[in-house]
Amino acid sequence: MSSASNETARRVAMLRDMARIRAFEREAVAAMRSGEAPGVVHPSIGQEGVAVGVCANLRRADRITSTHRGHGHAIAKGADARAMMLELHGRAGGSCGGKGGSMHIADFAVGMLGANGVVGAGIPIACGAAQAIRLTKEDAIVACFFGDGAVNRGPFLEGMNWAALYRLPVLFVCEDNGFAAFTRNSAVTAGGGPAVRAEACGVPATAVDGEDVLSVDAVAAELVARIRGGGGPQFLHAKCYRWEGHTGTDAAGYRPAEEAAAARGRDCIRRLAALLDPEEVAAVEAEAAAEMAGHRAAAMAAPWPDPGAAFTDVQDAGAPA
Amino acid sequence: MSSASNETARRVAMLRDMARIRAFEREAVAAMRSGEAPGVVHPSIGQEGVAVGVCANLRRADRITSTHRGHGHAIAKGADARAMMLELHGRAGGSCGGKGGSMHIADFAVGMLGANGVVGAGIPIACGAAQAIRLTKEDAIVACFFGDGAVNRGPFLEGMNWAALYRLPVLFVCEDNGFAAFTRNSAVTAGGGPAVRAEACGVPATAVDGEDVLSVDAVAAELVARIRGGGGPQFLHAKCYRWEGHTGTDAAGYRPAEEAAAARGRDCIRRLAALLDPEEVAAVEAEAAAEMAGHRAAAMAAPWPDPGAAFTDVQDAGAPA
Amino acid sequence: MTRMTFAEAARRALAEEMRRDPLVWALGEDLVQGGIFGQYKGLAEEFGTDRIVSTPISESTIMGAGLGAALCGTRPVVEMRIADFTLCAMDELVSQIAKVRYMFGGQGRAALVVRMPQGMWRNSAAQHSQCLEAWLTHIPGLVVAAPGTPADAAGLLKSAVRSDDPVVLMEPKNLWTAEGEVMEEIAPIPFGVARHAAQGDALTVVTWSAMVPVVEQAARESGIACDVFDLRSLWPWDEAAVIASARRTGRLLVVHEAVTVSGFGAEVVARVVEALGPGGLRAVERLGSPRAPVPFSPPLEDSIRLSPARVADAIRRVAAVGA
Amino acid sequence: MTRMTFAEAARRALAEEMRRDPLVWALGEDLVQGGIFGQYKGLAEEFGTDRIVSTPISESTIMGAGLGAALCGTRPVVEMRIADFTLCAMDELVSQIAKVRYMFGGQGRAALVVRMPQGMWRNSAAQHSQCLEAWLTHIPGLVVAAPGTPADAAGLLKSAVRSDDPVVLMEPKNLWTAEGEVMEEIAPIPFGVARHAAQGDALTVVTWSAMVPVVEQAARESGIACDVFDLRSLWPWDEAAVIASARRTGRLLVVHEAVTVSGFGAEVVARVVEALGPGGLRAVERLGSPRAPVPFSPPLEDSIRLSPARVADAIRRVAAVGA
Ligand SMILES: Cc1ncc(C[n+]2csc(CCOP(=O)(O)OP(=O)(O)O)c2C)c(N)n1
Ligand SMILES: Cc1ncc(C[n+]2csc(CCOP(=O)(O)OP(=O)(O)O)c2C)c(N)n1
Ligand SMILES: [Mg+2]
Ligand SMILES: [Mg+2]
Repeated sequence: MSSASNETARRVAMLRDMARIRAFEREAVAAMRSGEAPGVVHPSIGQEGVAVGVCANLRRADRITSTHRGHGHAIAKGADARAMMLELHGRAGGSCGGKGGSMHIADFAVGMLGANGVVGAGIPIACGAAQAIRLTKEDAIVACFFGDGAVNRGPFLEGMNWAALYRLPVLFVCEDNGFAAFTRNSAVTAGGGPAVRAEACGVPATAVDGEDVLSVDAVAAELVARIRGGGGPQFLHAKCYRWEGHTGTDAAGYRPAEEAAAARGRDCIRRLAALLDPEEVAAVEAEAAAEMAGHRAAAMAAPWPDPGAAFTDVQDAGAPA
Repeated sequence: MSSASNETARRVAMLRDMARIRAFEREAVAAMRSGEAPGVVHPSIGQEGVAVGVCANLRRADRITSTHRGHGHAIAKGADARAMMLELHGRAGGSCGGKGGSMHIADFAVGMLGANGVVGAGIPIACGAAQAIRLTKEDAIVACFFGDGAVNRGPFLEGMNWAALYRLPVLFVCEDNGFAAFTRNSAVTAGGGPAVRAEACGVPATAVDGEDVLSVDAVAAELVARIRGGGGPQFLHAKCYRWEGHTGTDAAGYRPAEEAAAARGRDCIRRLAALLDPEEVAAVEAEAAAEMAGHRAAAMAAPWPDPGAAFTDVQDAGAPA
Repeated sequence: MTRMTFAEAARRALAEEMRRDPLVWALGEDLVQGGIFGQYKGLAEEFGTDRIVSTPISESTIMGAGLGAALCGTRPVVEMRIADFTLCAMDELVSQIAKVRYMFGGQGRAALVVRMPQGMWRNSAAQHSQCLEAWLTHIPGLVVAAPGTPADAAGLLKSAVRSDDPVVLMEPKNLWTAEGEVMEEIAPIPFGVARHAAQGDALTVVTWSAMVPVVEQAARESGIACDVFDLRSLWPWDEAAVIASARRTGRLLVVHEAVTVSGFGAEVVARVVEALGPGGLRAVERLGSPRAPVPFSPPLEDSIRLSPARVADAIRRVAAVGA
Repeated sequence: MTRMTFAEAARRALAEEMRRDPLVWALGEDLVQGGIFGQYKGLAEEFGTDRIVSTPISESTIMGAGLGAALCGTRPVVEMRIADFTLCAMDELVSQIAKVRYMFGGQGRAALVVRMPQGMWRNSAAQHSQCLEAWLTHIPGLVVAAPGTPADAAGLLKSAVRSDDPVVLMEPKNLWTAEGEVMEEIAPIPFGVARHAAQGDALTVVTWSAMVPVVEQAARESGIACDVFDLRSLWPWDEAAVIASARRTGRLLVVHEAVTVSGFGAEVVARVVEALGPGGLRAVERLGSPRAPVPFSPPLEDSIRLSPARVADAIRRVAAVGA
């Protein structure tokens, strides 16, 4: 293949992943709203470019840690979307056998070390994963996703210092969607922001337009190359916007509707689509929609887990009777 | 008084406090080594200039939070040194009735809100104290002392952001003595250091030679004035050196003896003394030594607390029977 | 009496306390927006954002700042959002707040309230469903309250705000929208006094928090004459009432949502057995969660959830021993 | 058999495990310097600073990095310095480490060891003396071990390192310098098997950790024929041995350094009473610390410390009930 067609193929692949994430989350939110899916879903709709642009530069052996808003990271890293959909429906065959749900999806087979219900908790875990990779001389890196709210939690500082100190192969990705739950994050964050904080701890930082997947891809490529080359950790500050509410049922009344509307106008999917063959785009989107609708139908049809599964996989010694 | 004699008086007062701290800690270390004082003592010998230079700019209504290495802060803030000595001997009449010991000395009467056995724990407490002061419209500020090791703990980041966000009247004082227990702190700290981290979170930082009390005094005066003027928090990064081991019995074999010897050559007390009348200096030092020897003797002669005191001041509702 | 939700009762109680005492204020994430259960709704409008403070996601500092603010004479209400996040602030709660008064020989007091809604709610899974009340009863210095009705939510909150001790208030997440009768004038409810929720001679049933309505229903449906105590506060707890009842009935059942192993039910059982001597009882049982994390999927959650039917079975089982 | 200190026994066990398995490594503050009790002495020299890692004062990350490293196939030994500092890393231990295997449906396991030396030692006062083992027994997913002798320190450490479960190892600070006999070849000691430290028919005494030598001495000096169990691990714990003994003696005394209220002694008592029925026992007592923080001053510490004399009194008291 020529490099131009290579590049096109890469773009189509990224479009596909973004479309798949969006379709997945549209289904997930609908399922949550209708009550088909129990619990809570945190959609990353509008932010797909960050997950996809970063993960386009990762290999299967690389690991990621994720957040409560983690469907996109998982899908972009190659996780089994059908198993994910079953998981958030709480069904047998789900990624975690129905034990985790949307906030705890993991897919170790592709290096997805888990979503996390605790803000910032993935940061120390990513540091340790990288330390293990170093110790075992694996050829892999770790990408650690977190939100702008996480930069106000202590583990953020600890993890930045830690990764810089041990020069660990970690790409920190701050998805700055402007909000921490119902609070505009700038209203509770002082100083120069996430990137400045990371640099203060010795992690070089780069800002990127997270709503432009090609920019994310390009910058991530560069940072990942530095990390693989032994350059130590890097920090990617990706500006984006959370189109939906904090959860699938939050109407987000705490912010002007125009703001969200403006963000919809910067849609990472449409921006990439504009560079591609419209027919191909339509096909990719239709395929993604069909795939995820199929997964949702499969989830609804899937059996519930055996109630006894509530007692397994706790621990070996001293397991519940 | 002329401004020159004012200045001399201020210097003598600072010399006195430094000499008193040193004499106090010499006695405390000796008492720990001999077994007269139970538990552990963390001497701040060599670092007195920081505590004294800062507290010279505080008023009685101002508050301080302190650390495991807190005798100096307490004495400089005007705490009752006799009660402190009794406290670290575990005697009745001690600052905390013998319940706290060296690591938990407090003297609320002079705004000393307590030493702390947990690295970094004073930072959030100082933020809250300042918030209360704001709420009650008290005319006071808070000085928050901590070591260079504390800048690697999460609460450091949280507290800096918090104080900057709410523009709280807090002076953060990082006593950078180069070591965190037995580890050279630079070996576990990445990036540009404490001041850079504070600034990244929105707290303006100023560096000072902590072994020169006049510099500390001058800079603290400036920062305190800004804080009292409503300018929000300030950060003072004071370089110094821990002459002794981490505790009174640590021989500090993990560092070259010359390094400590060099620091002794930069003695904050001698440097100030050199600017003062030698006779007055000698008198101040002799008085300080006598005072603290007296306190130690008083402590040894003081009664032990009533054993029943172990059960009091726990709580009102549900107190131990 | 007015019928209202648990959240509304708690909201009113706090509003009244804030009106009464200008030193009372609250801090936590999203408080200006009303809190995630609506328990702070409208308070920022009434009291301003200096007294209803929306904070960064900084649990250590939310808790630690609460302490500092208490030491300087204000009465903070520290909102942890959910109890699980208190795990991010345990040093501040356990090594600082609980100990300052004692360590400093009584010089300072941590007169504050720490609110931590807890327990299972809407399939929140392992990290958002924990019940850790037993932990806090183990920590000297802390008062631990766990209301199970709207009226108690309001009355205990008032006592918590007025207490000079640090009070941990564990509201059951699952009951925020439950309704109940609340007095027009909300009176503080003293700590250590159980609510005698049902009277009977067959056995003594002790419970608290989210299990209160479950146990009440089970007791009604069991057909057994139960002496039911809603402890309301776990430290101090109403040992006298429970021991007197158990002495009379000779049978003790403790029901809680938390994991049974090392749960507070163990303390209740041990204390009653010590007080009466083992010979003073004919039957003892604890009913709680298995020692497993809380799973997400509804049928899995159901396999660990204590339903009225399961509690009624236990009631009948205990009542039957030696009868 | 060789006589050696607790610290030396633990040090040897870890060194042997690190020789056996290159995936074993340790992280914590001041480890390269040998750890604060000398339990890592010489290990950095032998294994290098990639496997004996001195860390910043970042407890959350020490713990959380341990988890990440375990999920990527290594076997970290996470050193917390003292148990109290685990309070700075509770989210990582309780909401992450203990739950990952379950939450992720068995995909990953936190095969790691968390060491947290605990208890009173040299008048360390309230923030450096806590015993929190009961907390951890309440948390599904965790194995909890609490050795009381050098031999058990070594054997349990080996089991902890080899376990695929996360194991919390609570070493008694006060016993690091205590000496005991240790086998030339240190064998792993399985969890859940108590050491039958003394045999007798008058009463069953259950203890662990720092109270082991205290109880052993008290049992000898009491003049009573005690059946003494050193549990060694608290989850799982040797219910079978204790229940069988209590069935025989009809009397149960549990002794621990931790606060009595909601301590693990409550669980032991509750479990035995449930298993035997209250009628199966004649006397039950728990002996622990009062619900007060640990004070600094020696006479104050002594008023809460369990001495052999106080334990012997309790032994005689329990033995006398109904005798
Ligand atoms: C330690 C902790 N505190 C609070 C919460 C509740 N919470 C869940 S998501 C969230 C907002 C997180 O904001 P951000 O990190 O920006 O991520 P986003 O939701 O925007 O993706 C909060 C406060 C939590 N899960 N963990
Ligand atoms: C959270 C916590 N971790 C570890 C310790 C043990 N510790 C006590 S002092 C100390 C070193 C602190 O270094 P620094 O902050 O620089 O203060 P310095 O001792 O130099 O005054 C350590 C690690 C502690 N007290 N608290
Ligand atoms: Mg955000
Ligand atoms: Mg230092």
